[in-house]
Amino acid sequence: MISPLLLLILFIISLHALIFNPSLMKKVFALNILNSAIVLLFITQGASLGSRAPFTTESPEQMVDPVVQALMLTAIVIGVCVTSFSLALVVHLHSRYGSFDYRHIRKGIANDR
Amino acid sequence: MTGEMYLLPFFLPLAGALLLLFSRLVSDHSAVRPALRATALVTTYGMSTLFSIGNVLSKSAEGFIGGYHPGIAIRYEVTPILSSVYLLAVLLSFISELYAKKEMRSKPDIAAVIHIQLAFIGFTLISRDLFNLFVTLEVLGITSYILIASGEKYRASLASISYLLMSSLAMAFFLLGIFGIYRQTGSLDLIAIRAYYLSSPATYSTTLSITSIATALLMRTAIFPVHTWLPEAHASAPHHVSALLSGLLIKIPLFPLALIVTLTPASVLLASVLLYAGAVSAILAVVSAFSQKDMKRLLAFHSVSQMGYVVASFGAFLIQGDTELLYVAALLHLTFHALFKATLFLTVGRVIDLTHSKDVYTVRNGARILLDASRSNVLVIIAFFLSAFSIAATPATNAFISKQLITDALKDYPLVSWTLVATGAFTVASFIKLSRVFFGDKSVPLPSVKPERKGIDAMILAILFLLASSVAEHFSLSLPLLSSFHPYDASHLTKTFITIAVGGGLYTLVRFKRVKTFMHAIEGLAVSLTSMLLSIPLLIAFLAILLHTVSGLL
Amino acid sequence: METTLLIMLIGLASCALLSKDLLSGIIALGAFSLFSAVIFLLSHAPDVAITEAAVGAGLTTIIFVWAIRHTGRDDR
Amino acid sequence: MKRWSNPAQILVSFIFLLLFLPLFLSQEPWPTAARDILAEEAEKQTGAENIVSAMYLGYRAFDTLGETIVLLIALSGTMSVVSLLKRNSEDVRTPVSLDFSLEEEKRAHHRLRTHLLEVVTGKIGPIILLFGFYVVMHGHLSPGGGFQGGAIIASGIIFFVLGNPHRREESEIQRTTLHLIESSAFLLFLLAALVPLFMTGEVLANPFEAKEIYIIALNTFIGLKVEPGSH
Repeated sequence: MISPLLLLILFIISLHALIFNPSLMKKVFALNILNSAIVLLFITQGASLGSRAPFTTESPEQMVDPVVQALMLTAIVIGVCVTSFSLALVVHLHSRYGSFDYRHIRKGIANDR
Repeated sequence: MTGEMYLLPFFLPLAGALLLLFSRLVSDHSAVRPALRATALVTTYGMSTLFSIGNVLSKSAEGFIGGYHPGIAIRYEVTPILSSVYLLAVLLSFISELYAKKEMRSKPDIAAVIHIQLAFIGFTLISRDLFNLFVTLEVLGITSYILIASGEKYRASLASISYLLMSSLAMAFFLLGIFGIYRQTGSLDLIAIRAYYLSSPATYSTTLSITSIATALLMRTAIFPVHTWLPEAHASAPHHVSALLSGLLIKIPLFPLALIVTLTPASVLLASVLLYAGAVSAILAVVSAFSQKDMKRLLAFHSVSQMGYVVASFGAFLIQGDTELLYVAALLHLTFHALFKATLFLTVGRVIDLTHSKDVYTVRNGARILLDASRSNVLVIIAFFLSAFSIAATPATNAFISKQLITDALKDYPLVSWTLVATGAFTVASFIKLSRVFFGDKSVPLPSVKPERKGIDAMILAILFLLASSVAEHFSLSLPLLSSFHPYDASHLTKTFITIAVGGGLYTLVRFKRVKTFMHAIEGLAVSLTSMLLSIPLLIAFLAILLHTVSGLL
Repeated sequence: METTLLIMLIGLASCALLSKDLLSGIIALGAFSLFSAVIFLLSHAPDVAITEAAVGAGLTTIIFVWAIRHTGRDDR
Repeated sequence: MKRWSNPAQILVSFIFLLLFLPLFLSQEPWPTAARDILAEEAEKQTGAENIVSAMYLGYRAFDTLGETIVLLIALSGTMSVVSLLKRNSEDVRTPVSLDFSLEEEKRAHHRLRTHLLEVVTGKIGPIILLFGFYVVMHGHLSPGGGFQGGAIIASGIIFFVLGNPHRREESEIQRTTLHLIESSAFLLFLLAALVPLFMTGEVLANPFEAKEIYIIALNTFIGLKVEPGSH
């Protein structure tokens, strides 16, 4: 009961930073944490079924849910890929405008035109 | 065809992408490189067209990928309609790649991204599995971020990362929605989930999960109020990418959306939200489009507006359930919009490249500049005007049919129907505005342009459009479903001419100072990244509370 | 045990999101991944744990450090 | 001081917290249907004792295909943006080891640190590589698999590169090799997906008698795919 609540708090903290922090770098951080919060939610909740890792054994009724684990493997990898591409873009923008603040970057782009 | 041979056309573009990736290993001047490229094009476009035509002609097929156990494996379904949409995708990707063939030759990676995107458009269409949809949508997302940023402009990079952040936030909620649905139903298979919800009461968590998923898809379709990423992204991308994204990619999430909407017990409510959101989106976006100075932003806002038509009729179809007419209307408009919007972006892109300006108020004499550059550009000019007439829905064009069909079919919802007619008038006005770019005073000296040798693309482009356009119109009128529909009778024609006249009137209104300041105010509206990102959780929460309270009252 | 780890995660996340120095933010993120890997292990998900440790704590940190090498570590 | 967290914004986040509360705190029992089927059939159908591997590379291998493709295109996208950066800045030919140290740490008196790094990475690198290969090959029996093993092998290689401060990036040769490995891995994975289509009529089905061969093969291909991808 307590752990989903904590995960919700984690989720909301990162959502808050993602939306309201003007720094693009911090937005990428927040995106990373947001994804981890959801992955943690899946795994901890899926573990409520039992007390054994998902390997073929004699007592299948004690096994945790293997489905969510397989899904989360994919989700983690996709999250990393998105992070790496967004970082490349952030670095690219920073190299021109010297700032992570999207308002500053947007002003710079308006001036360039 | 047997078994999963149905899936073959969707895998072929991956093989094409693979060939392009291998071509990076060959040195730039070797003859192997063009050969590999040609093989890739044939594999992706030629062979998948052939196999898709086979799919269109045969019956629907469904099954589980790998033939594994139902309930765990990934369900897919190939229907003739989905295969035709895939054929459209093949055509548009081909045009887009051809248009930028010089760039594609020097950057095989980017070309490979287009091929991969095509394959995953197919997978998104046929997938009937919640998590698999998440994966395919992520692939479509990441390909579009890369394509938008491939223009190497800083403006495009900012647009790309804004879209990336907004879409990743939406996908995070999508994943949360999967969590909600999986923990209730224990399944990821959409058919099984629907069966489950038919027999059990919906809780607030159910509604929240479904609206989270629906919002992520709405965001990709660019429907008000989560359309805010689109204008900047599609305006700053390279022209062929704008054509591909605006013409094709924003339409693909509609198909999974239809599946998601029908999951919920409150599907009628969610579908009505689609209906009205579509109408609001159509009118608001067209007013913004009319106010734009940047030609590509003007076109991008029109994409939002035209998607409004499609989504409104999709919504009405989902409300009524059995009215095939609305579905056909939506599909026809979707197809026609894909064709003419791609053509518009490419032809306007040609003008922008030659004049080095995107300002719709200062660029003039576009037609003469184009002809100076190359005689064959006369086809570009023809293609532009044909598509402009199409989007304005003048008689004898393809979108005339689909727009009349949509407004007719929506006659049960007079408010929506009239909003769409008003949208039509504004569309006419803004295309009069855009067409001015091609005319001008003969006495004004032209900027000198280098003669170019792009004649063959222009020809292919124009011919493809002409063919597609006339075939489409002819084909749509011969559908048995539309036998009782007569677009060329007196009432339809009167309505059209009044719309066009009002549109012309609207255009002349621009002379007034008040209207001008108003338009400037709209053009200057810039949506901050914060409000873009905030709109997603707000929309989810709004929809969830709305659906939950209203369905509780019923 | 899990609760303690989760509270630490919240602390690390706030630390990463609030710090003005990006390098300490990145280190906090790396530690965040490592602790989540421990939680996965406690939740009987060894595969996810090994992935999170290799990818989240390893590769992501490397990518982030590479990025701030190009931009400087001030969050301006 | 921090203009981005004023009371109104915190209120908005708090409202979201309340709105999403029911979804996180739902008390329904976790569904068991899929687990029971898997516990019964997974090893028979795929030959993998590790049921997560059976899911990841058997039942839901199609998701994995999507995932590897995300990896492929994210890598090439990142590379193309990064190449723009290199064109703009002058310090193109810095040793890789300096790529991972910050500006002020490039100075000469940090030499001792680099030396330490050299010794440690030189000793640990081979062990990491060996462990990586083990994880790839045993993915069907124990935790881990192609992706994880590939990432571990990649870290091992990064260790080697870090430990060798004198080596300059022979970028052209290196890039071609990377492209070769990457493209071949993609080819093999695609073949693994499509060959069963012609053998058994199903995409991504397991065509072998000894089922685990297919899983090991897929694991290896993904490992190959990930390994260059992580540079």
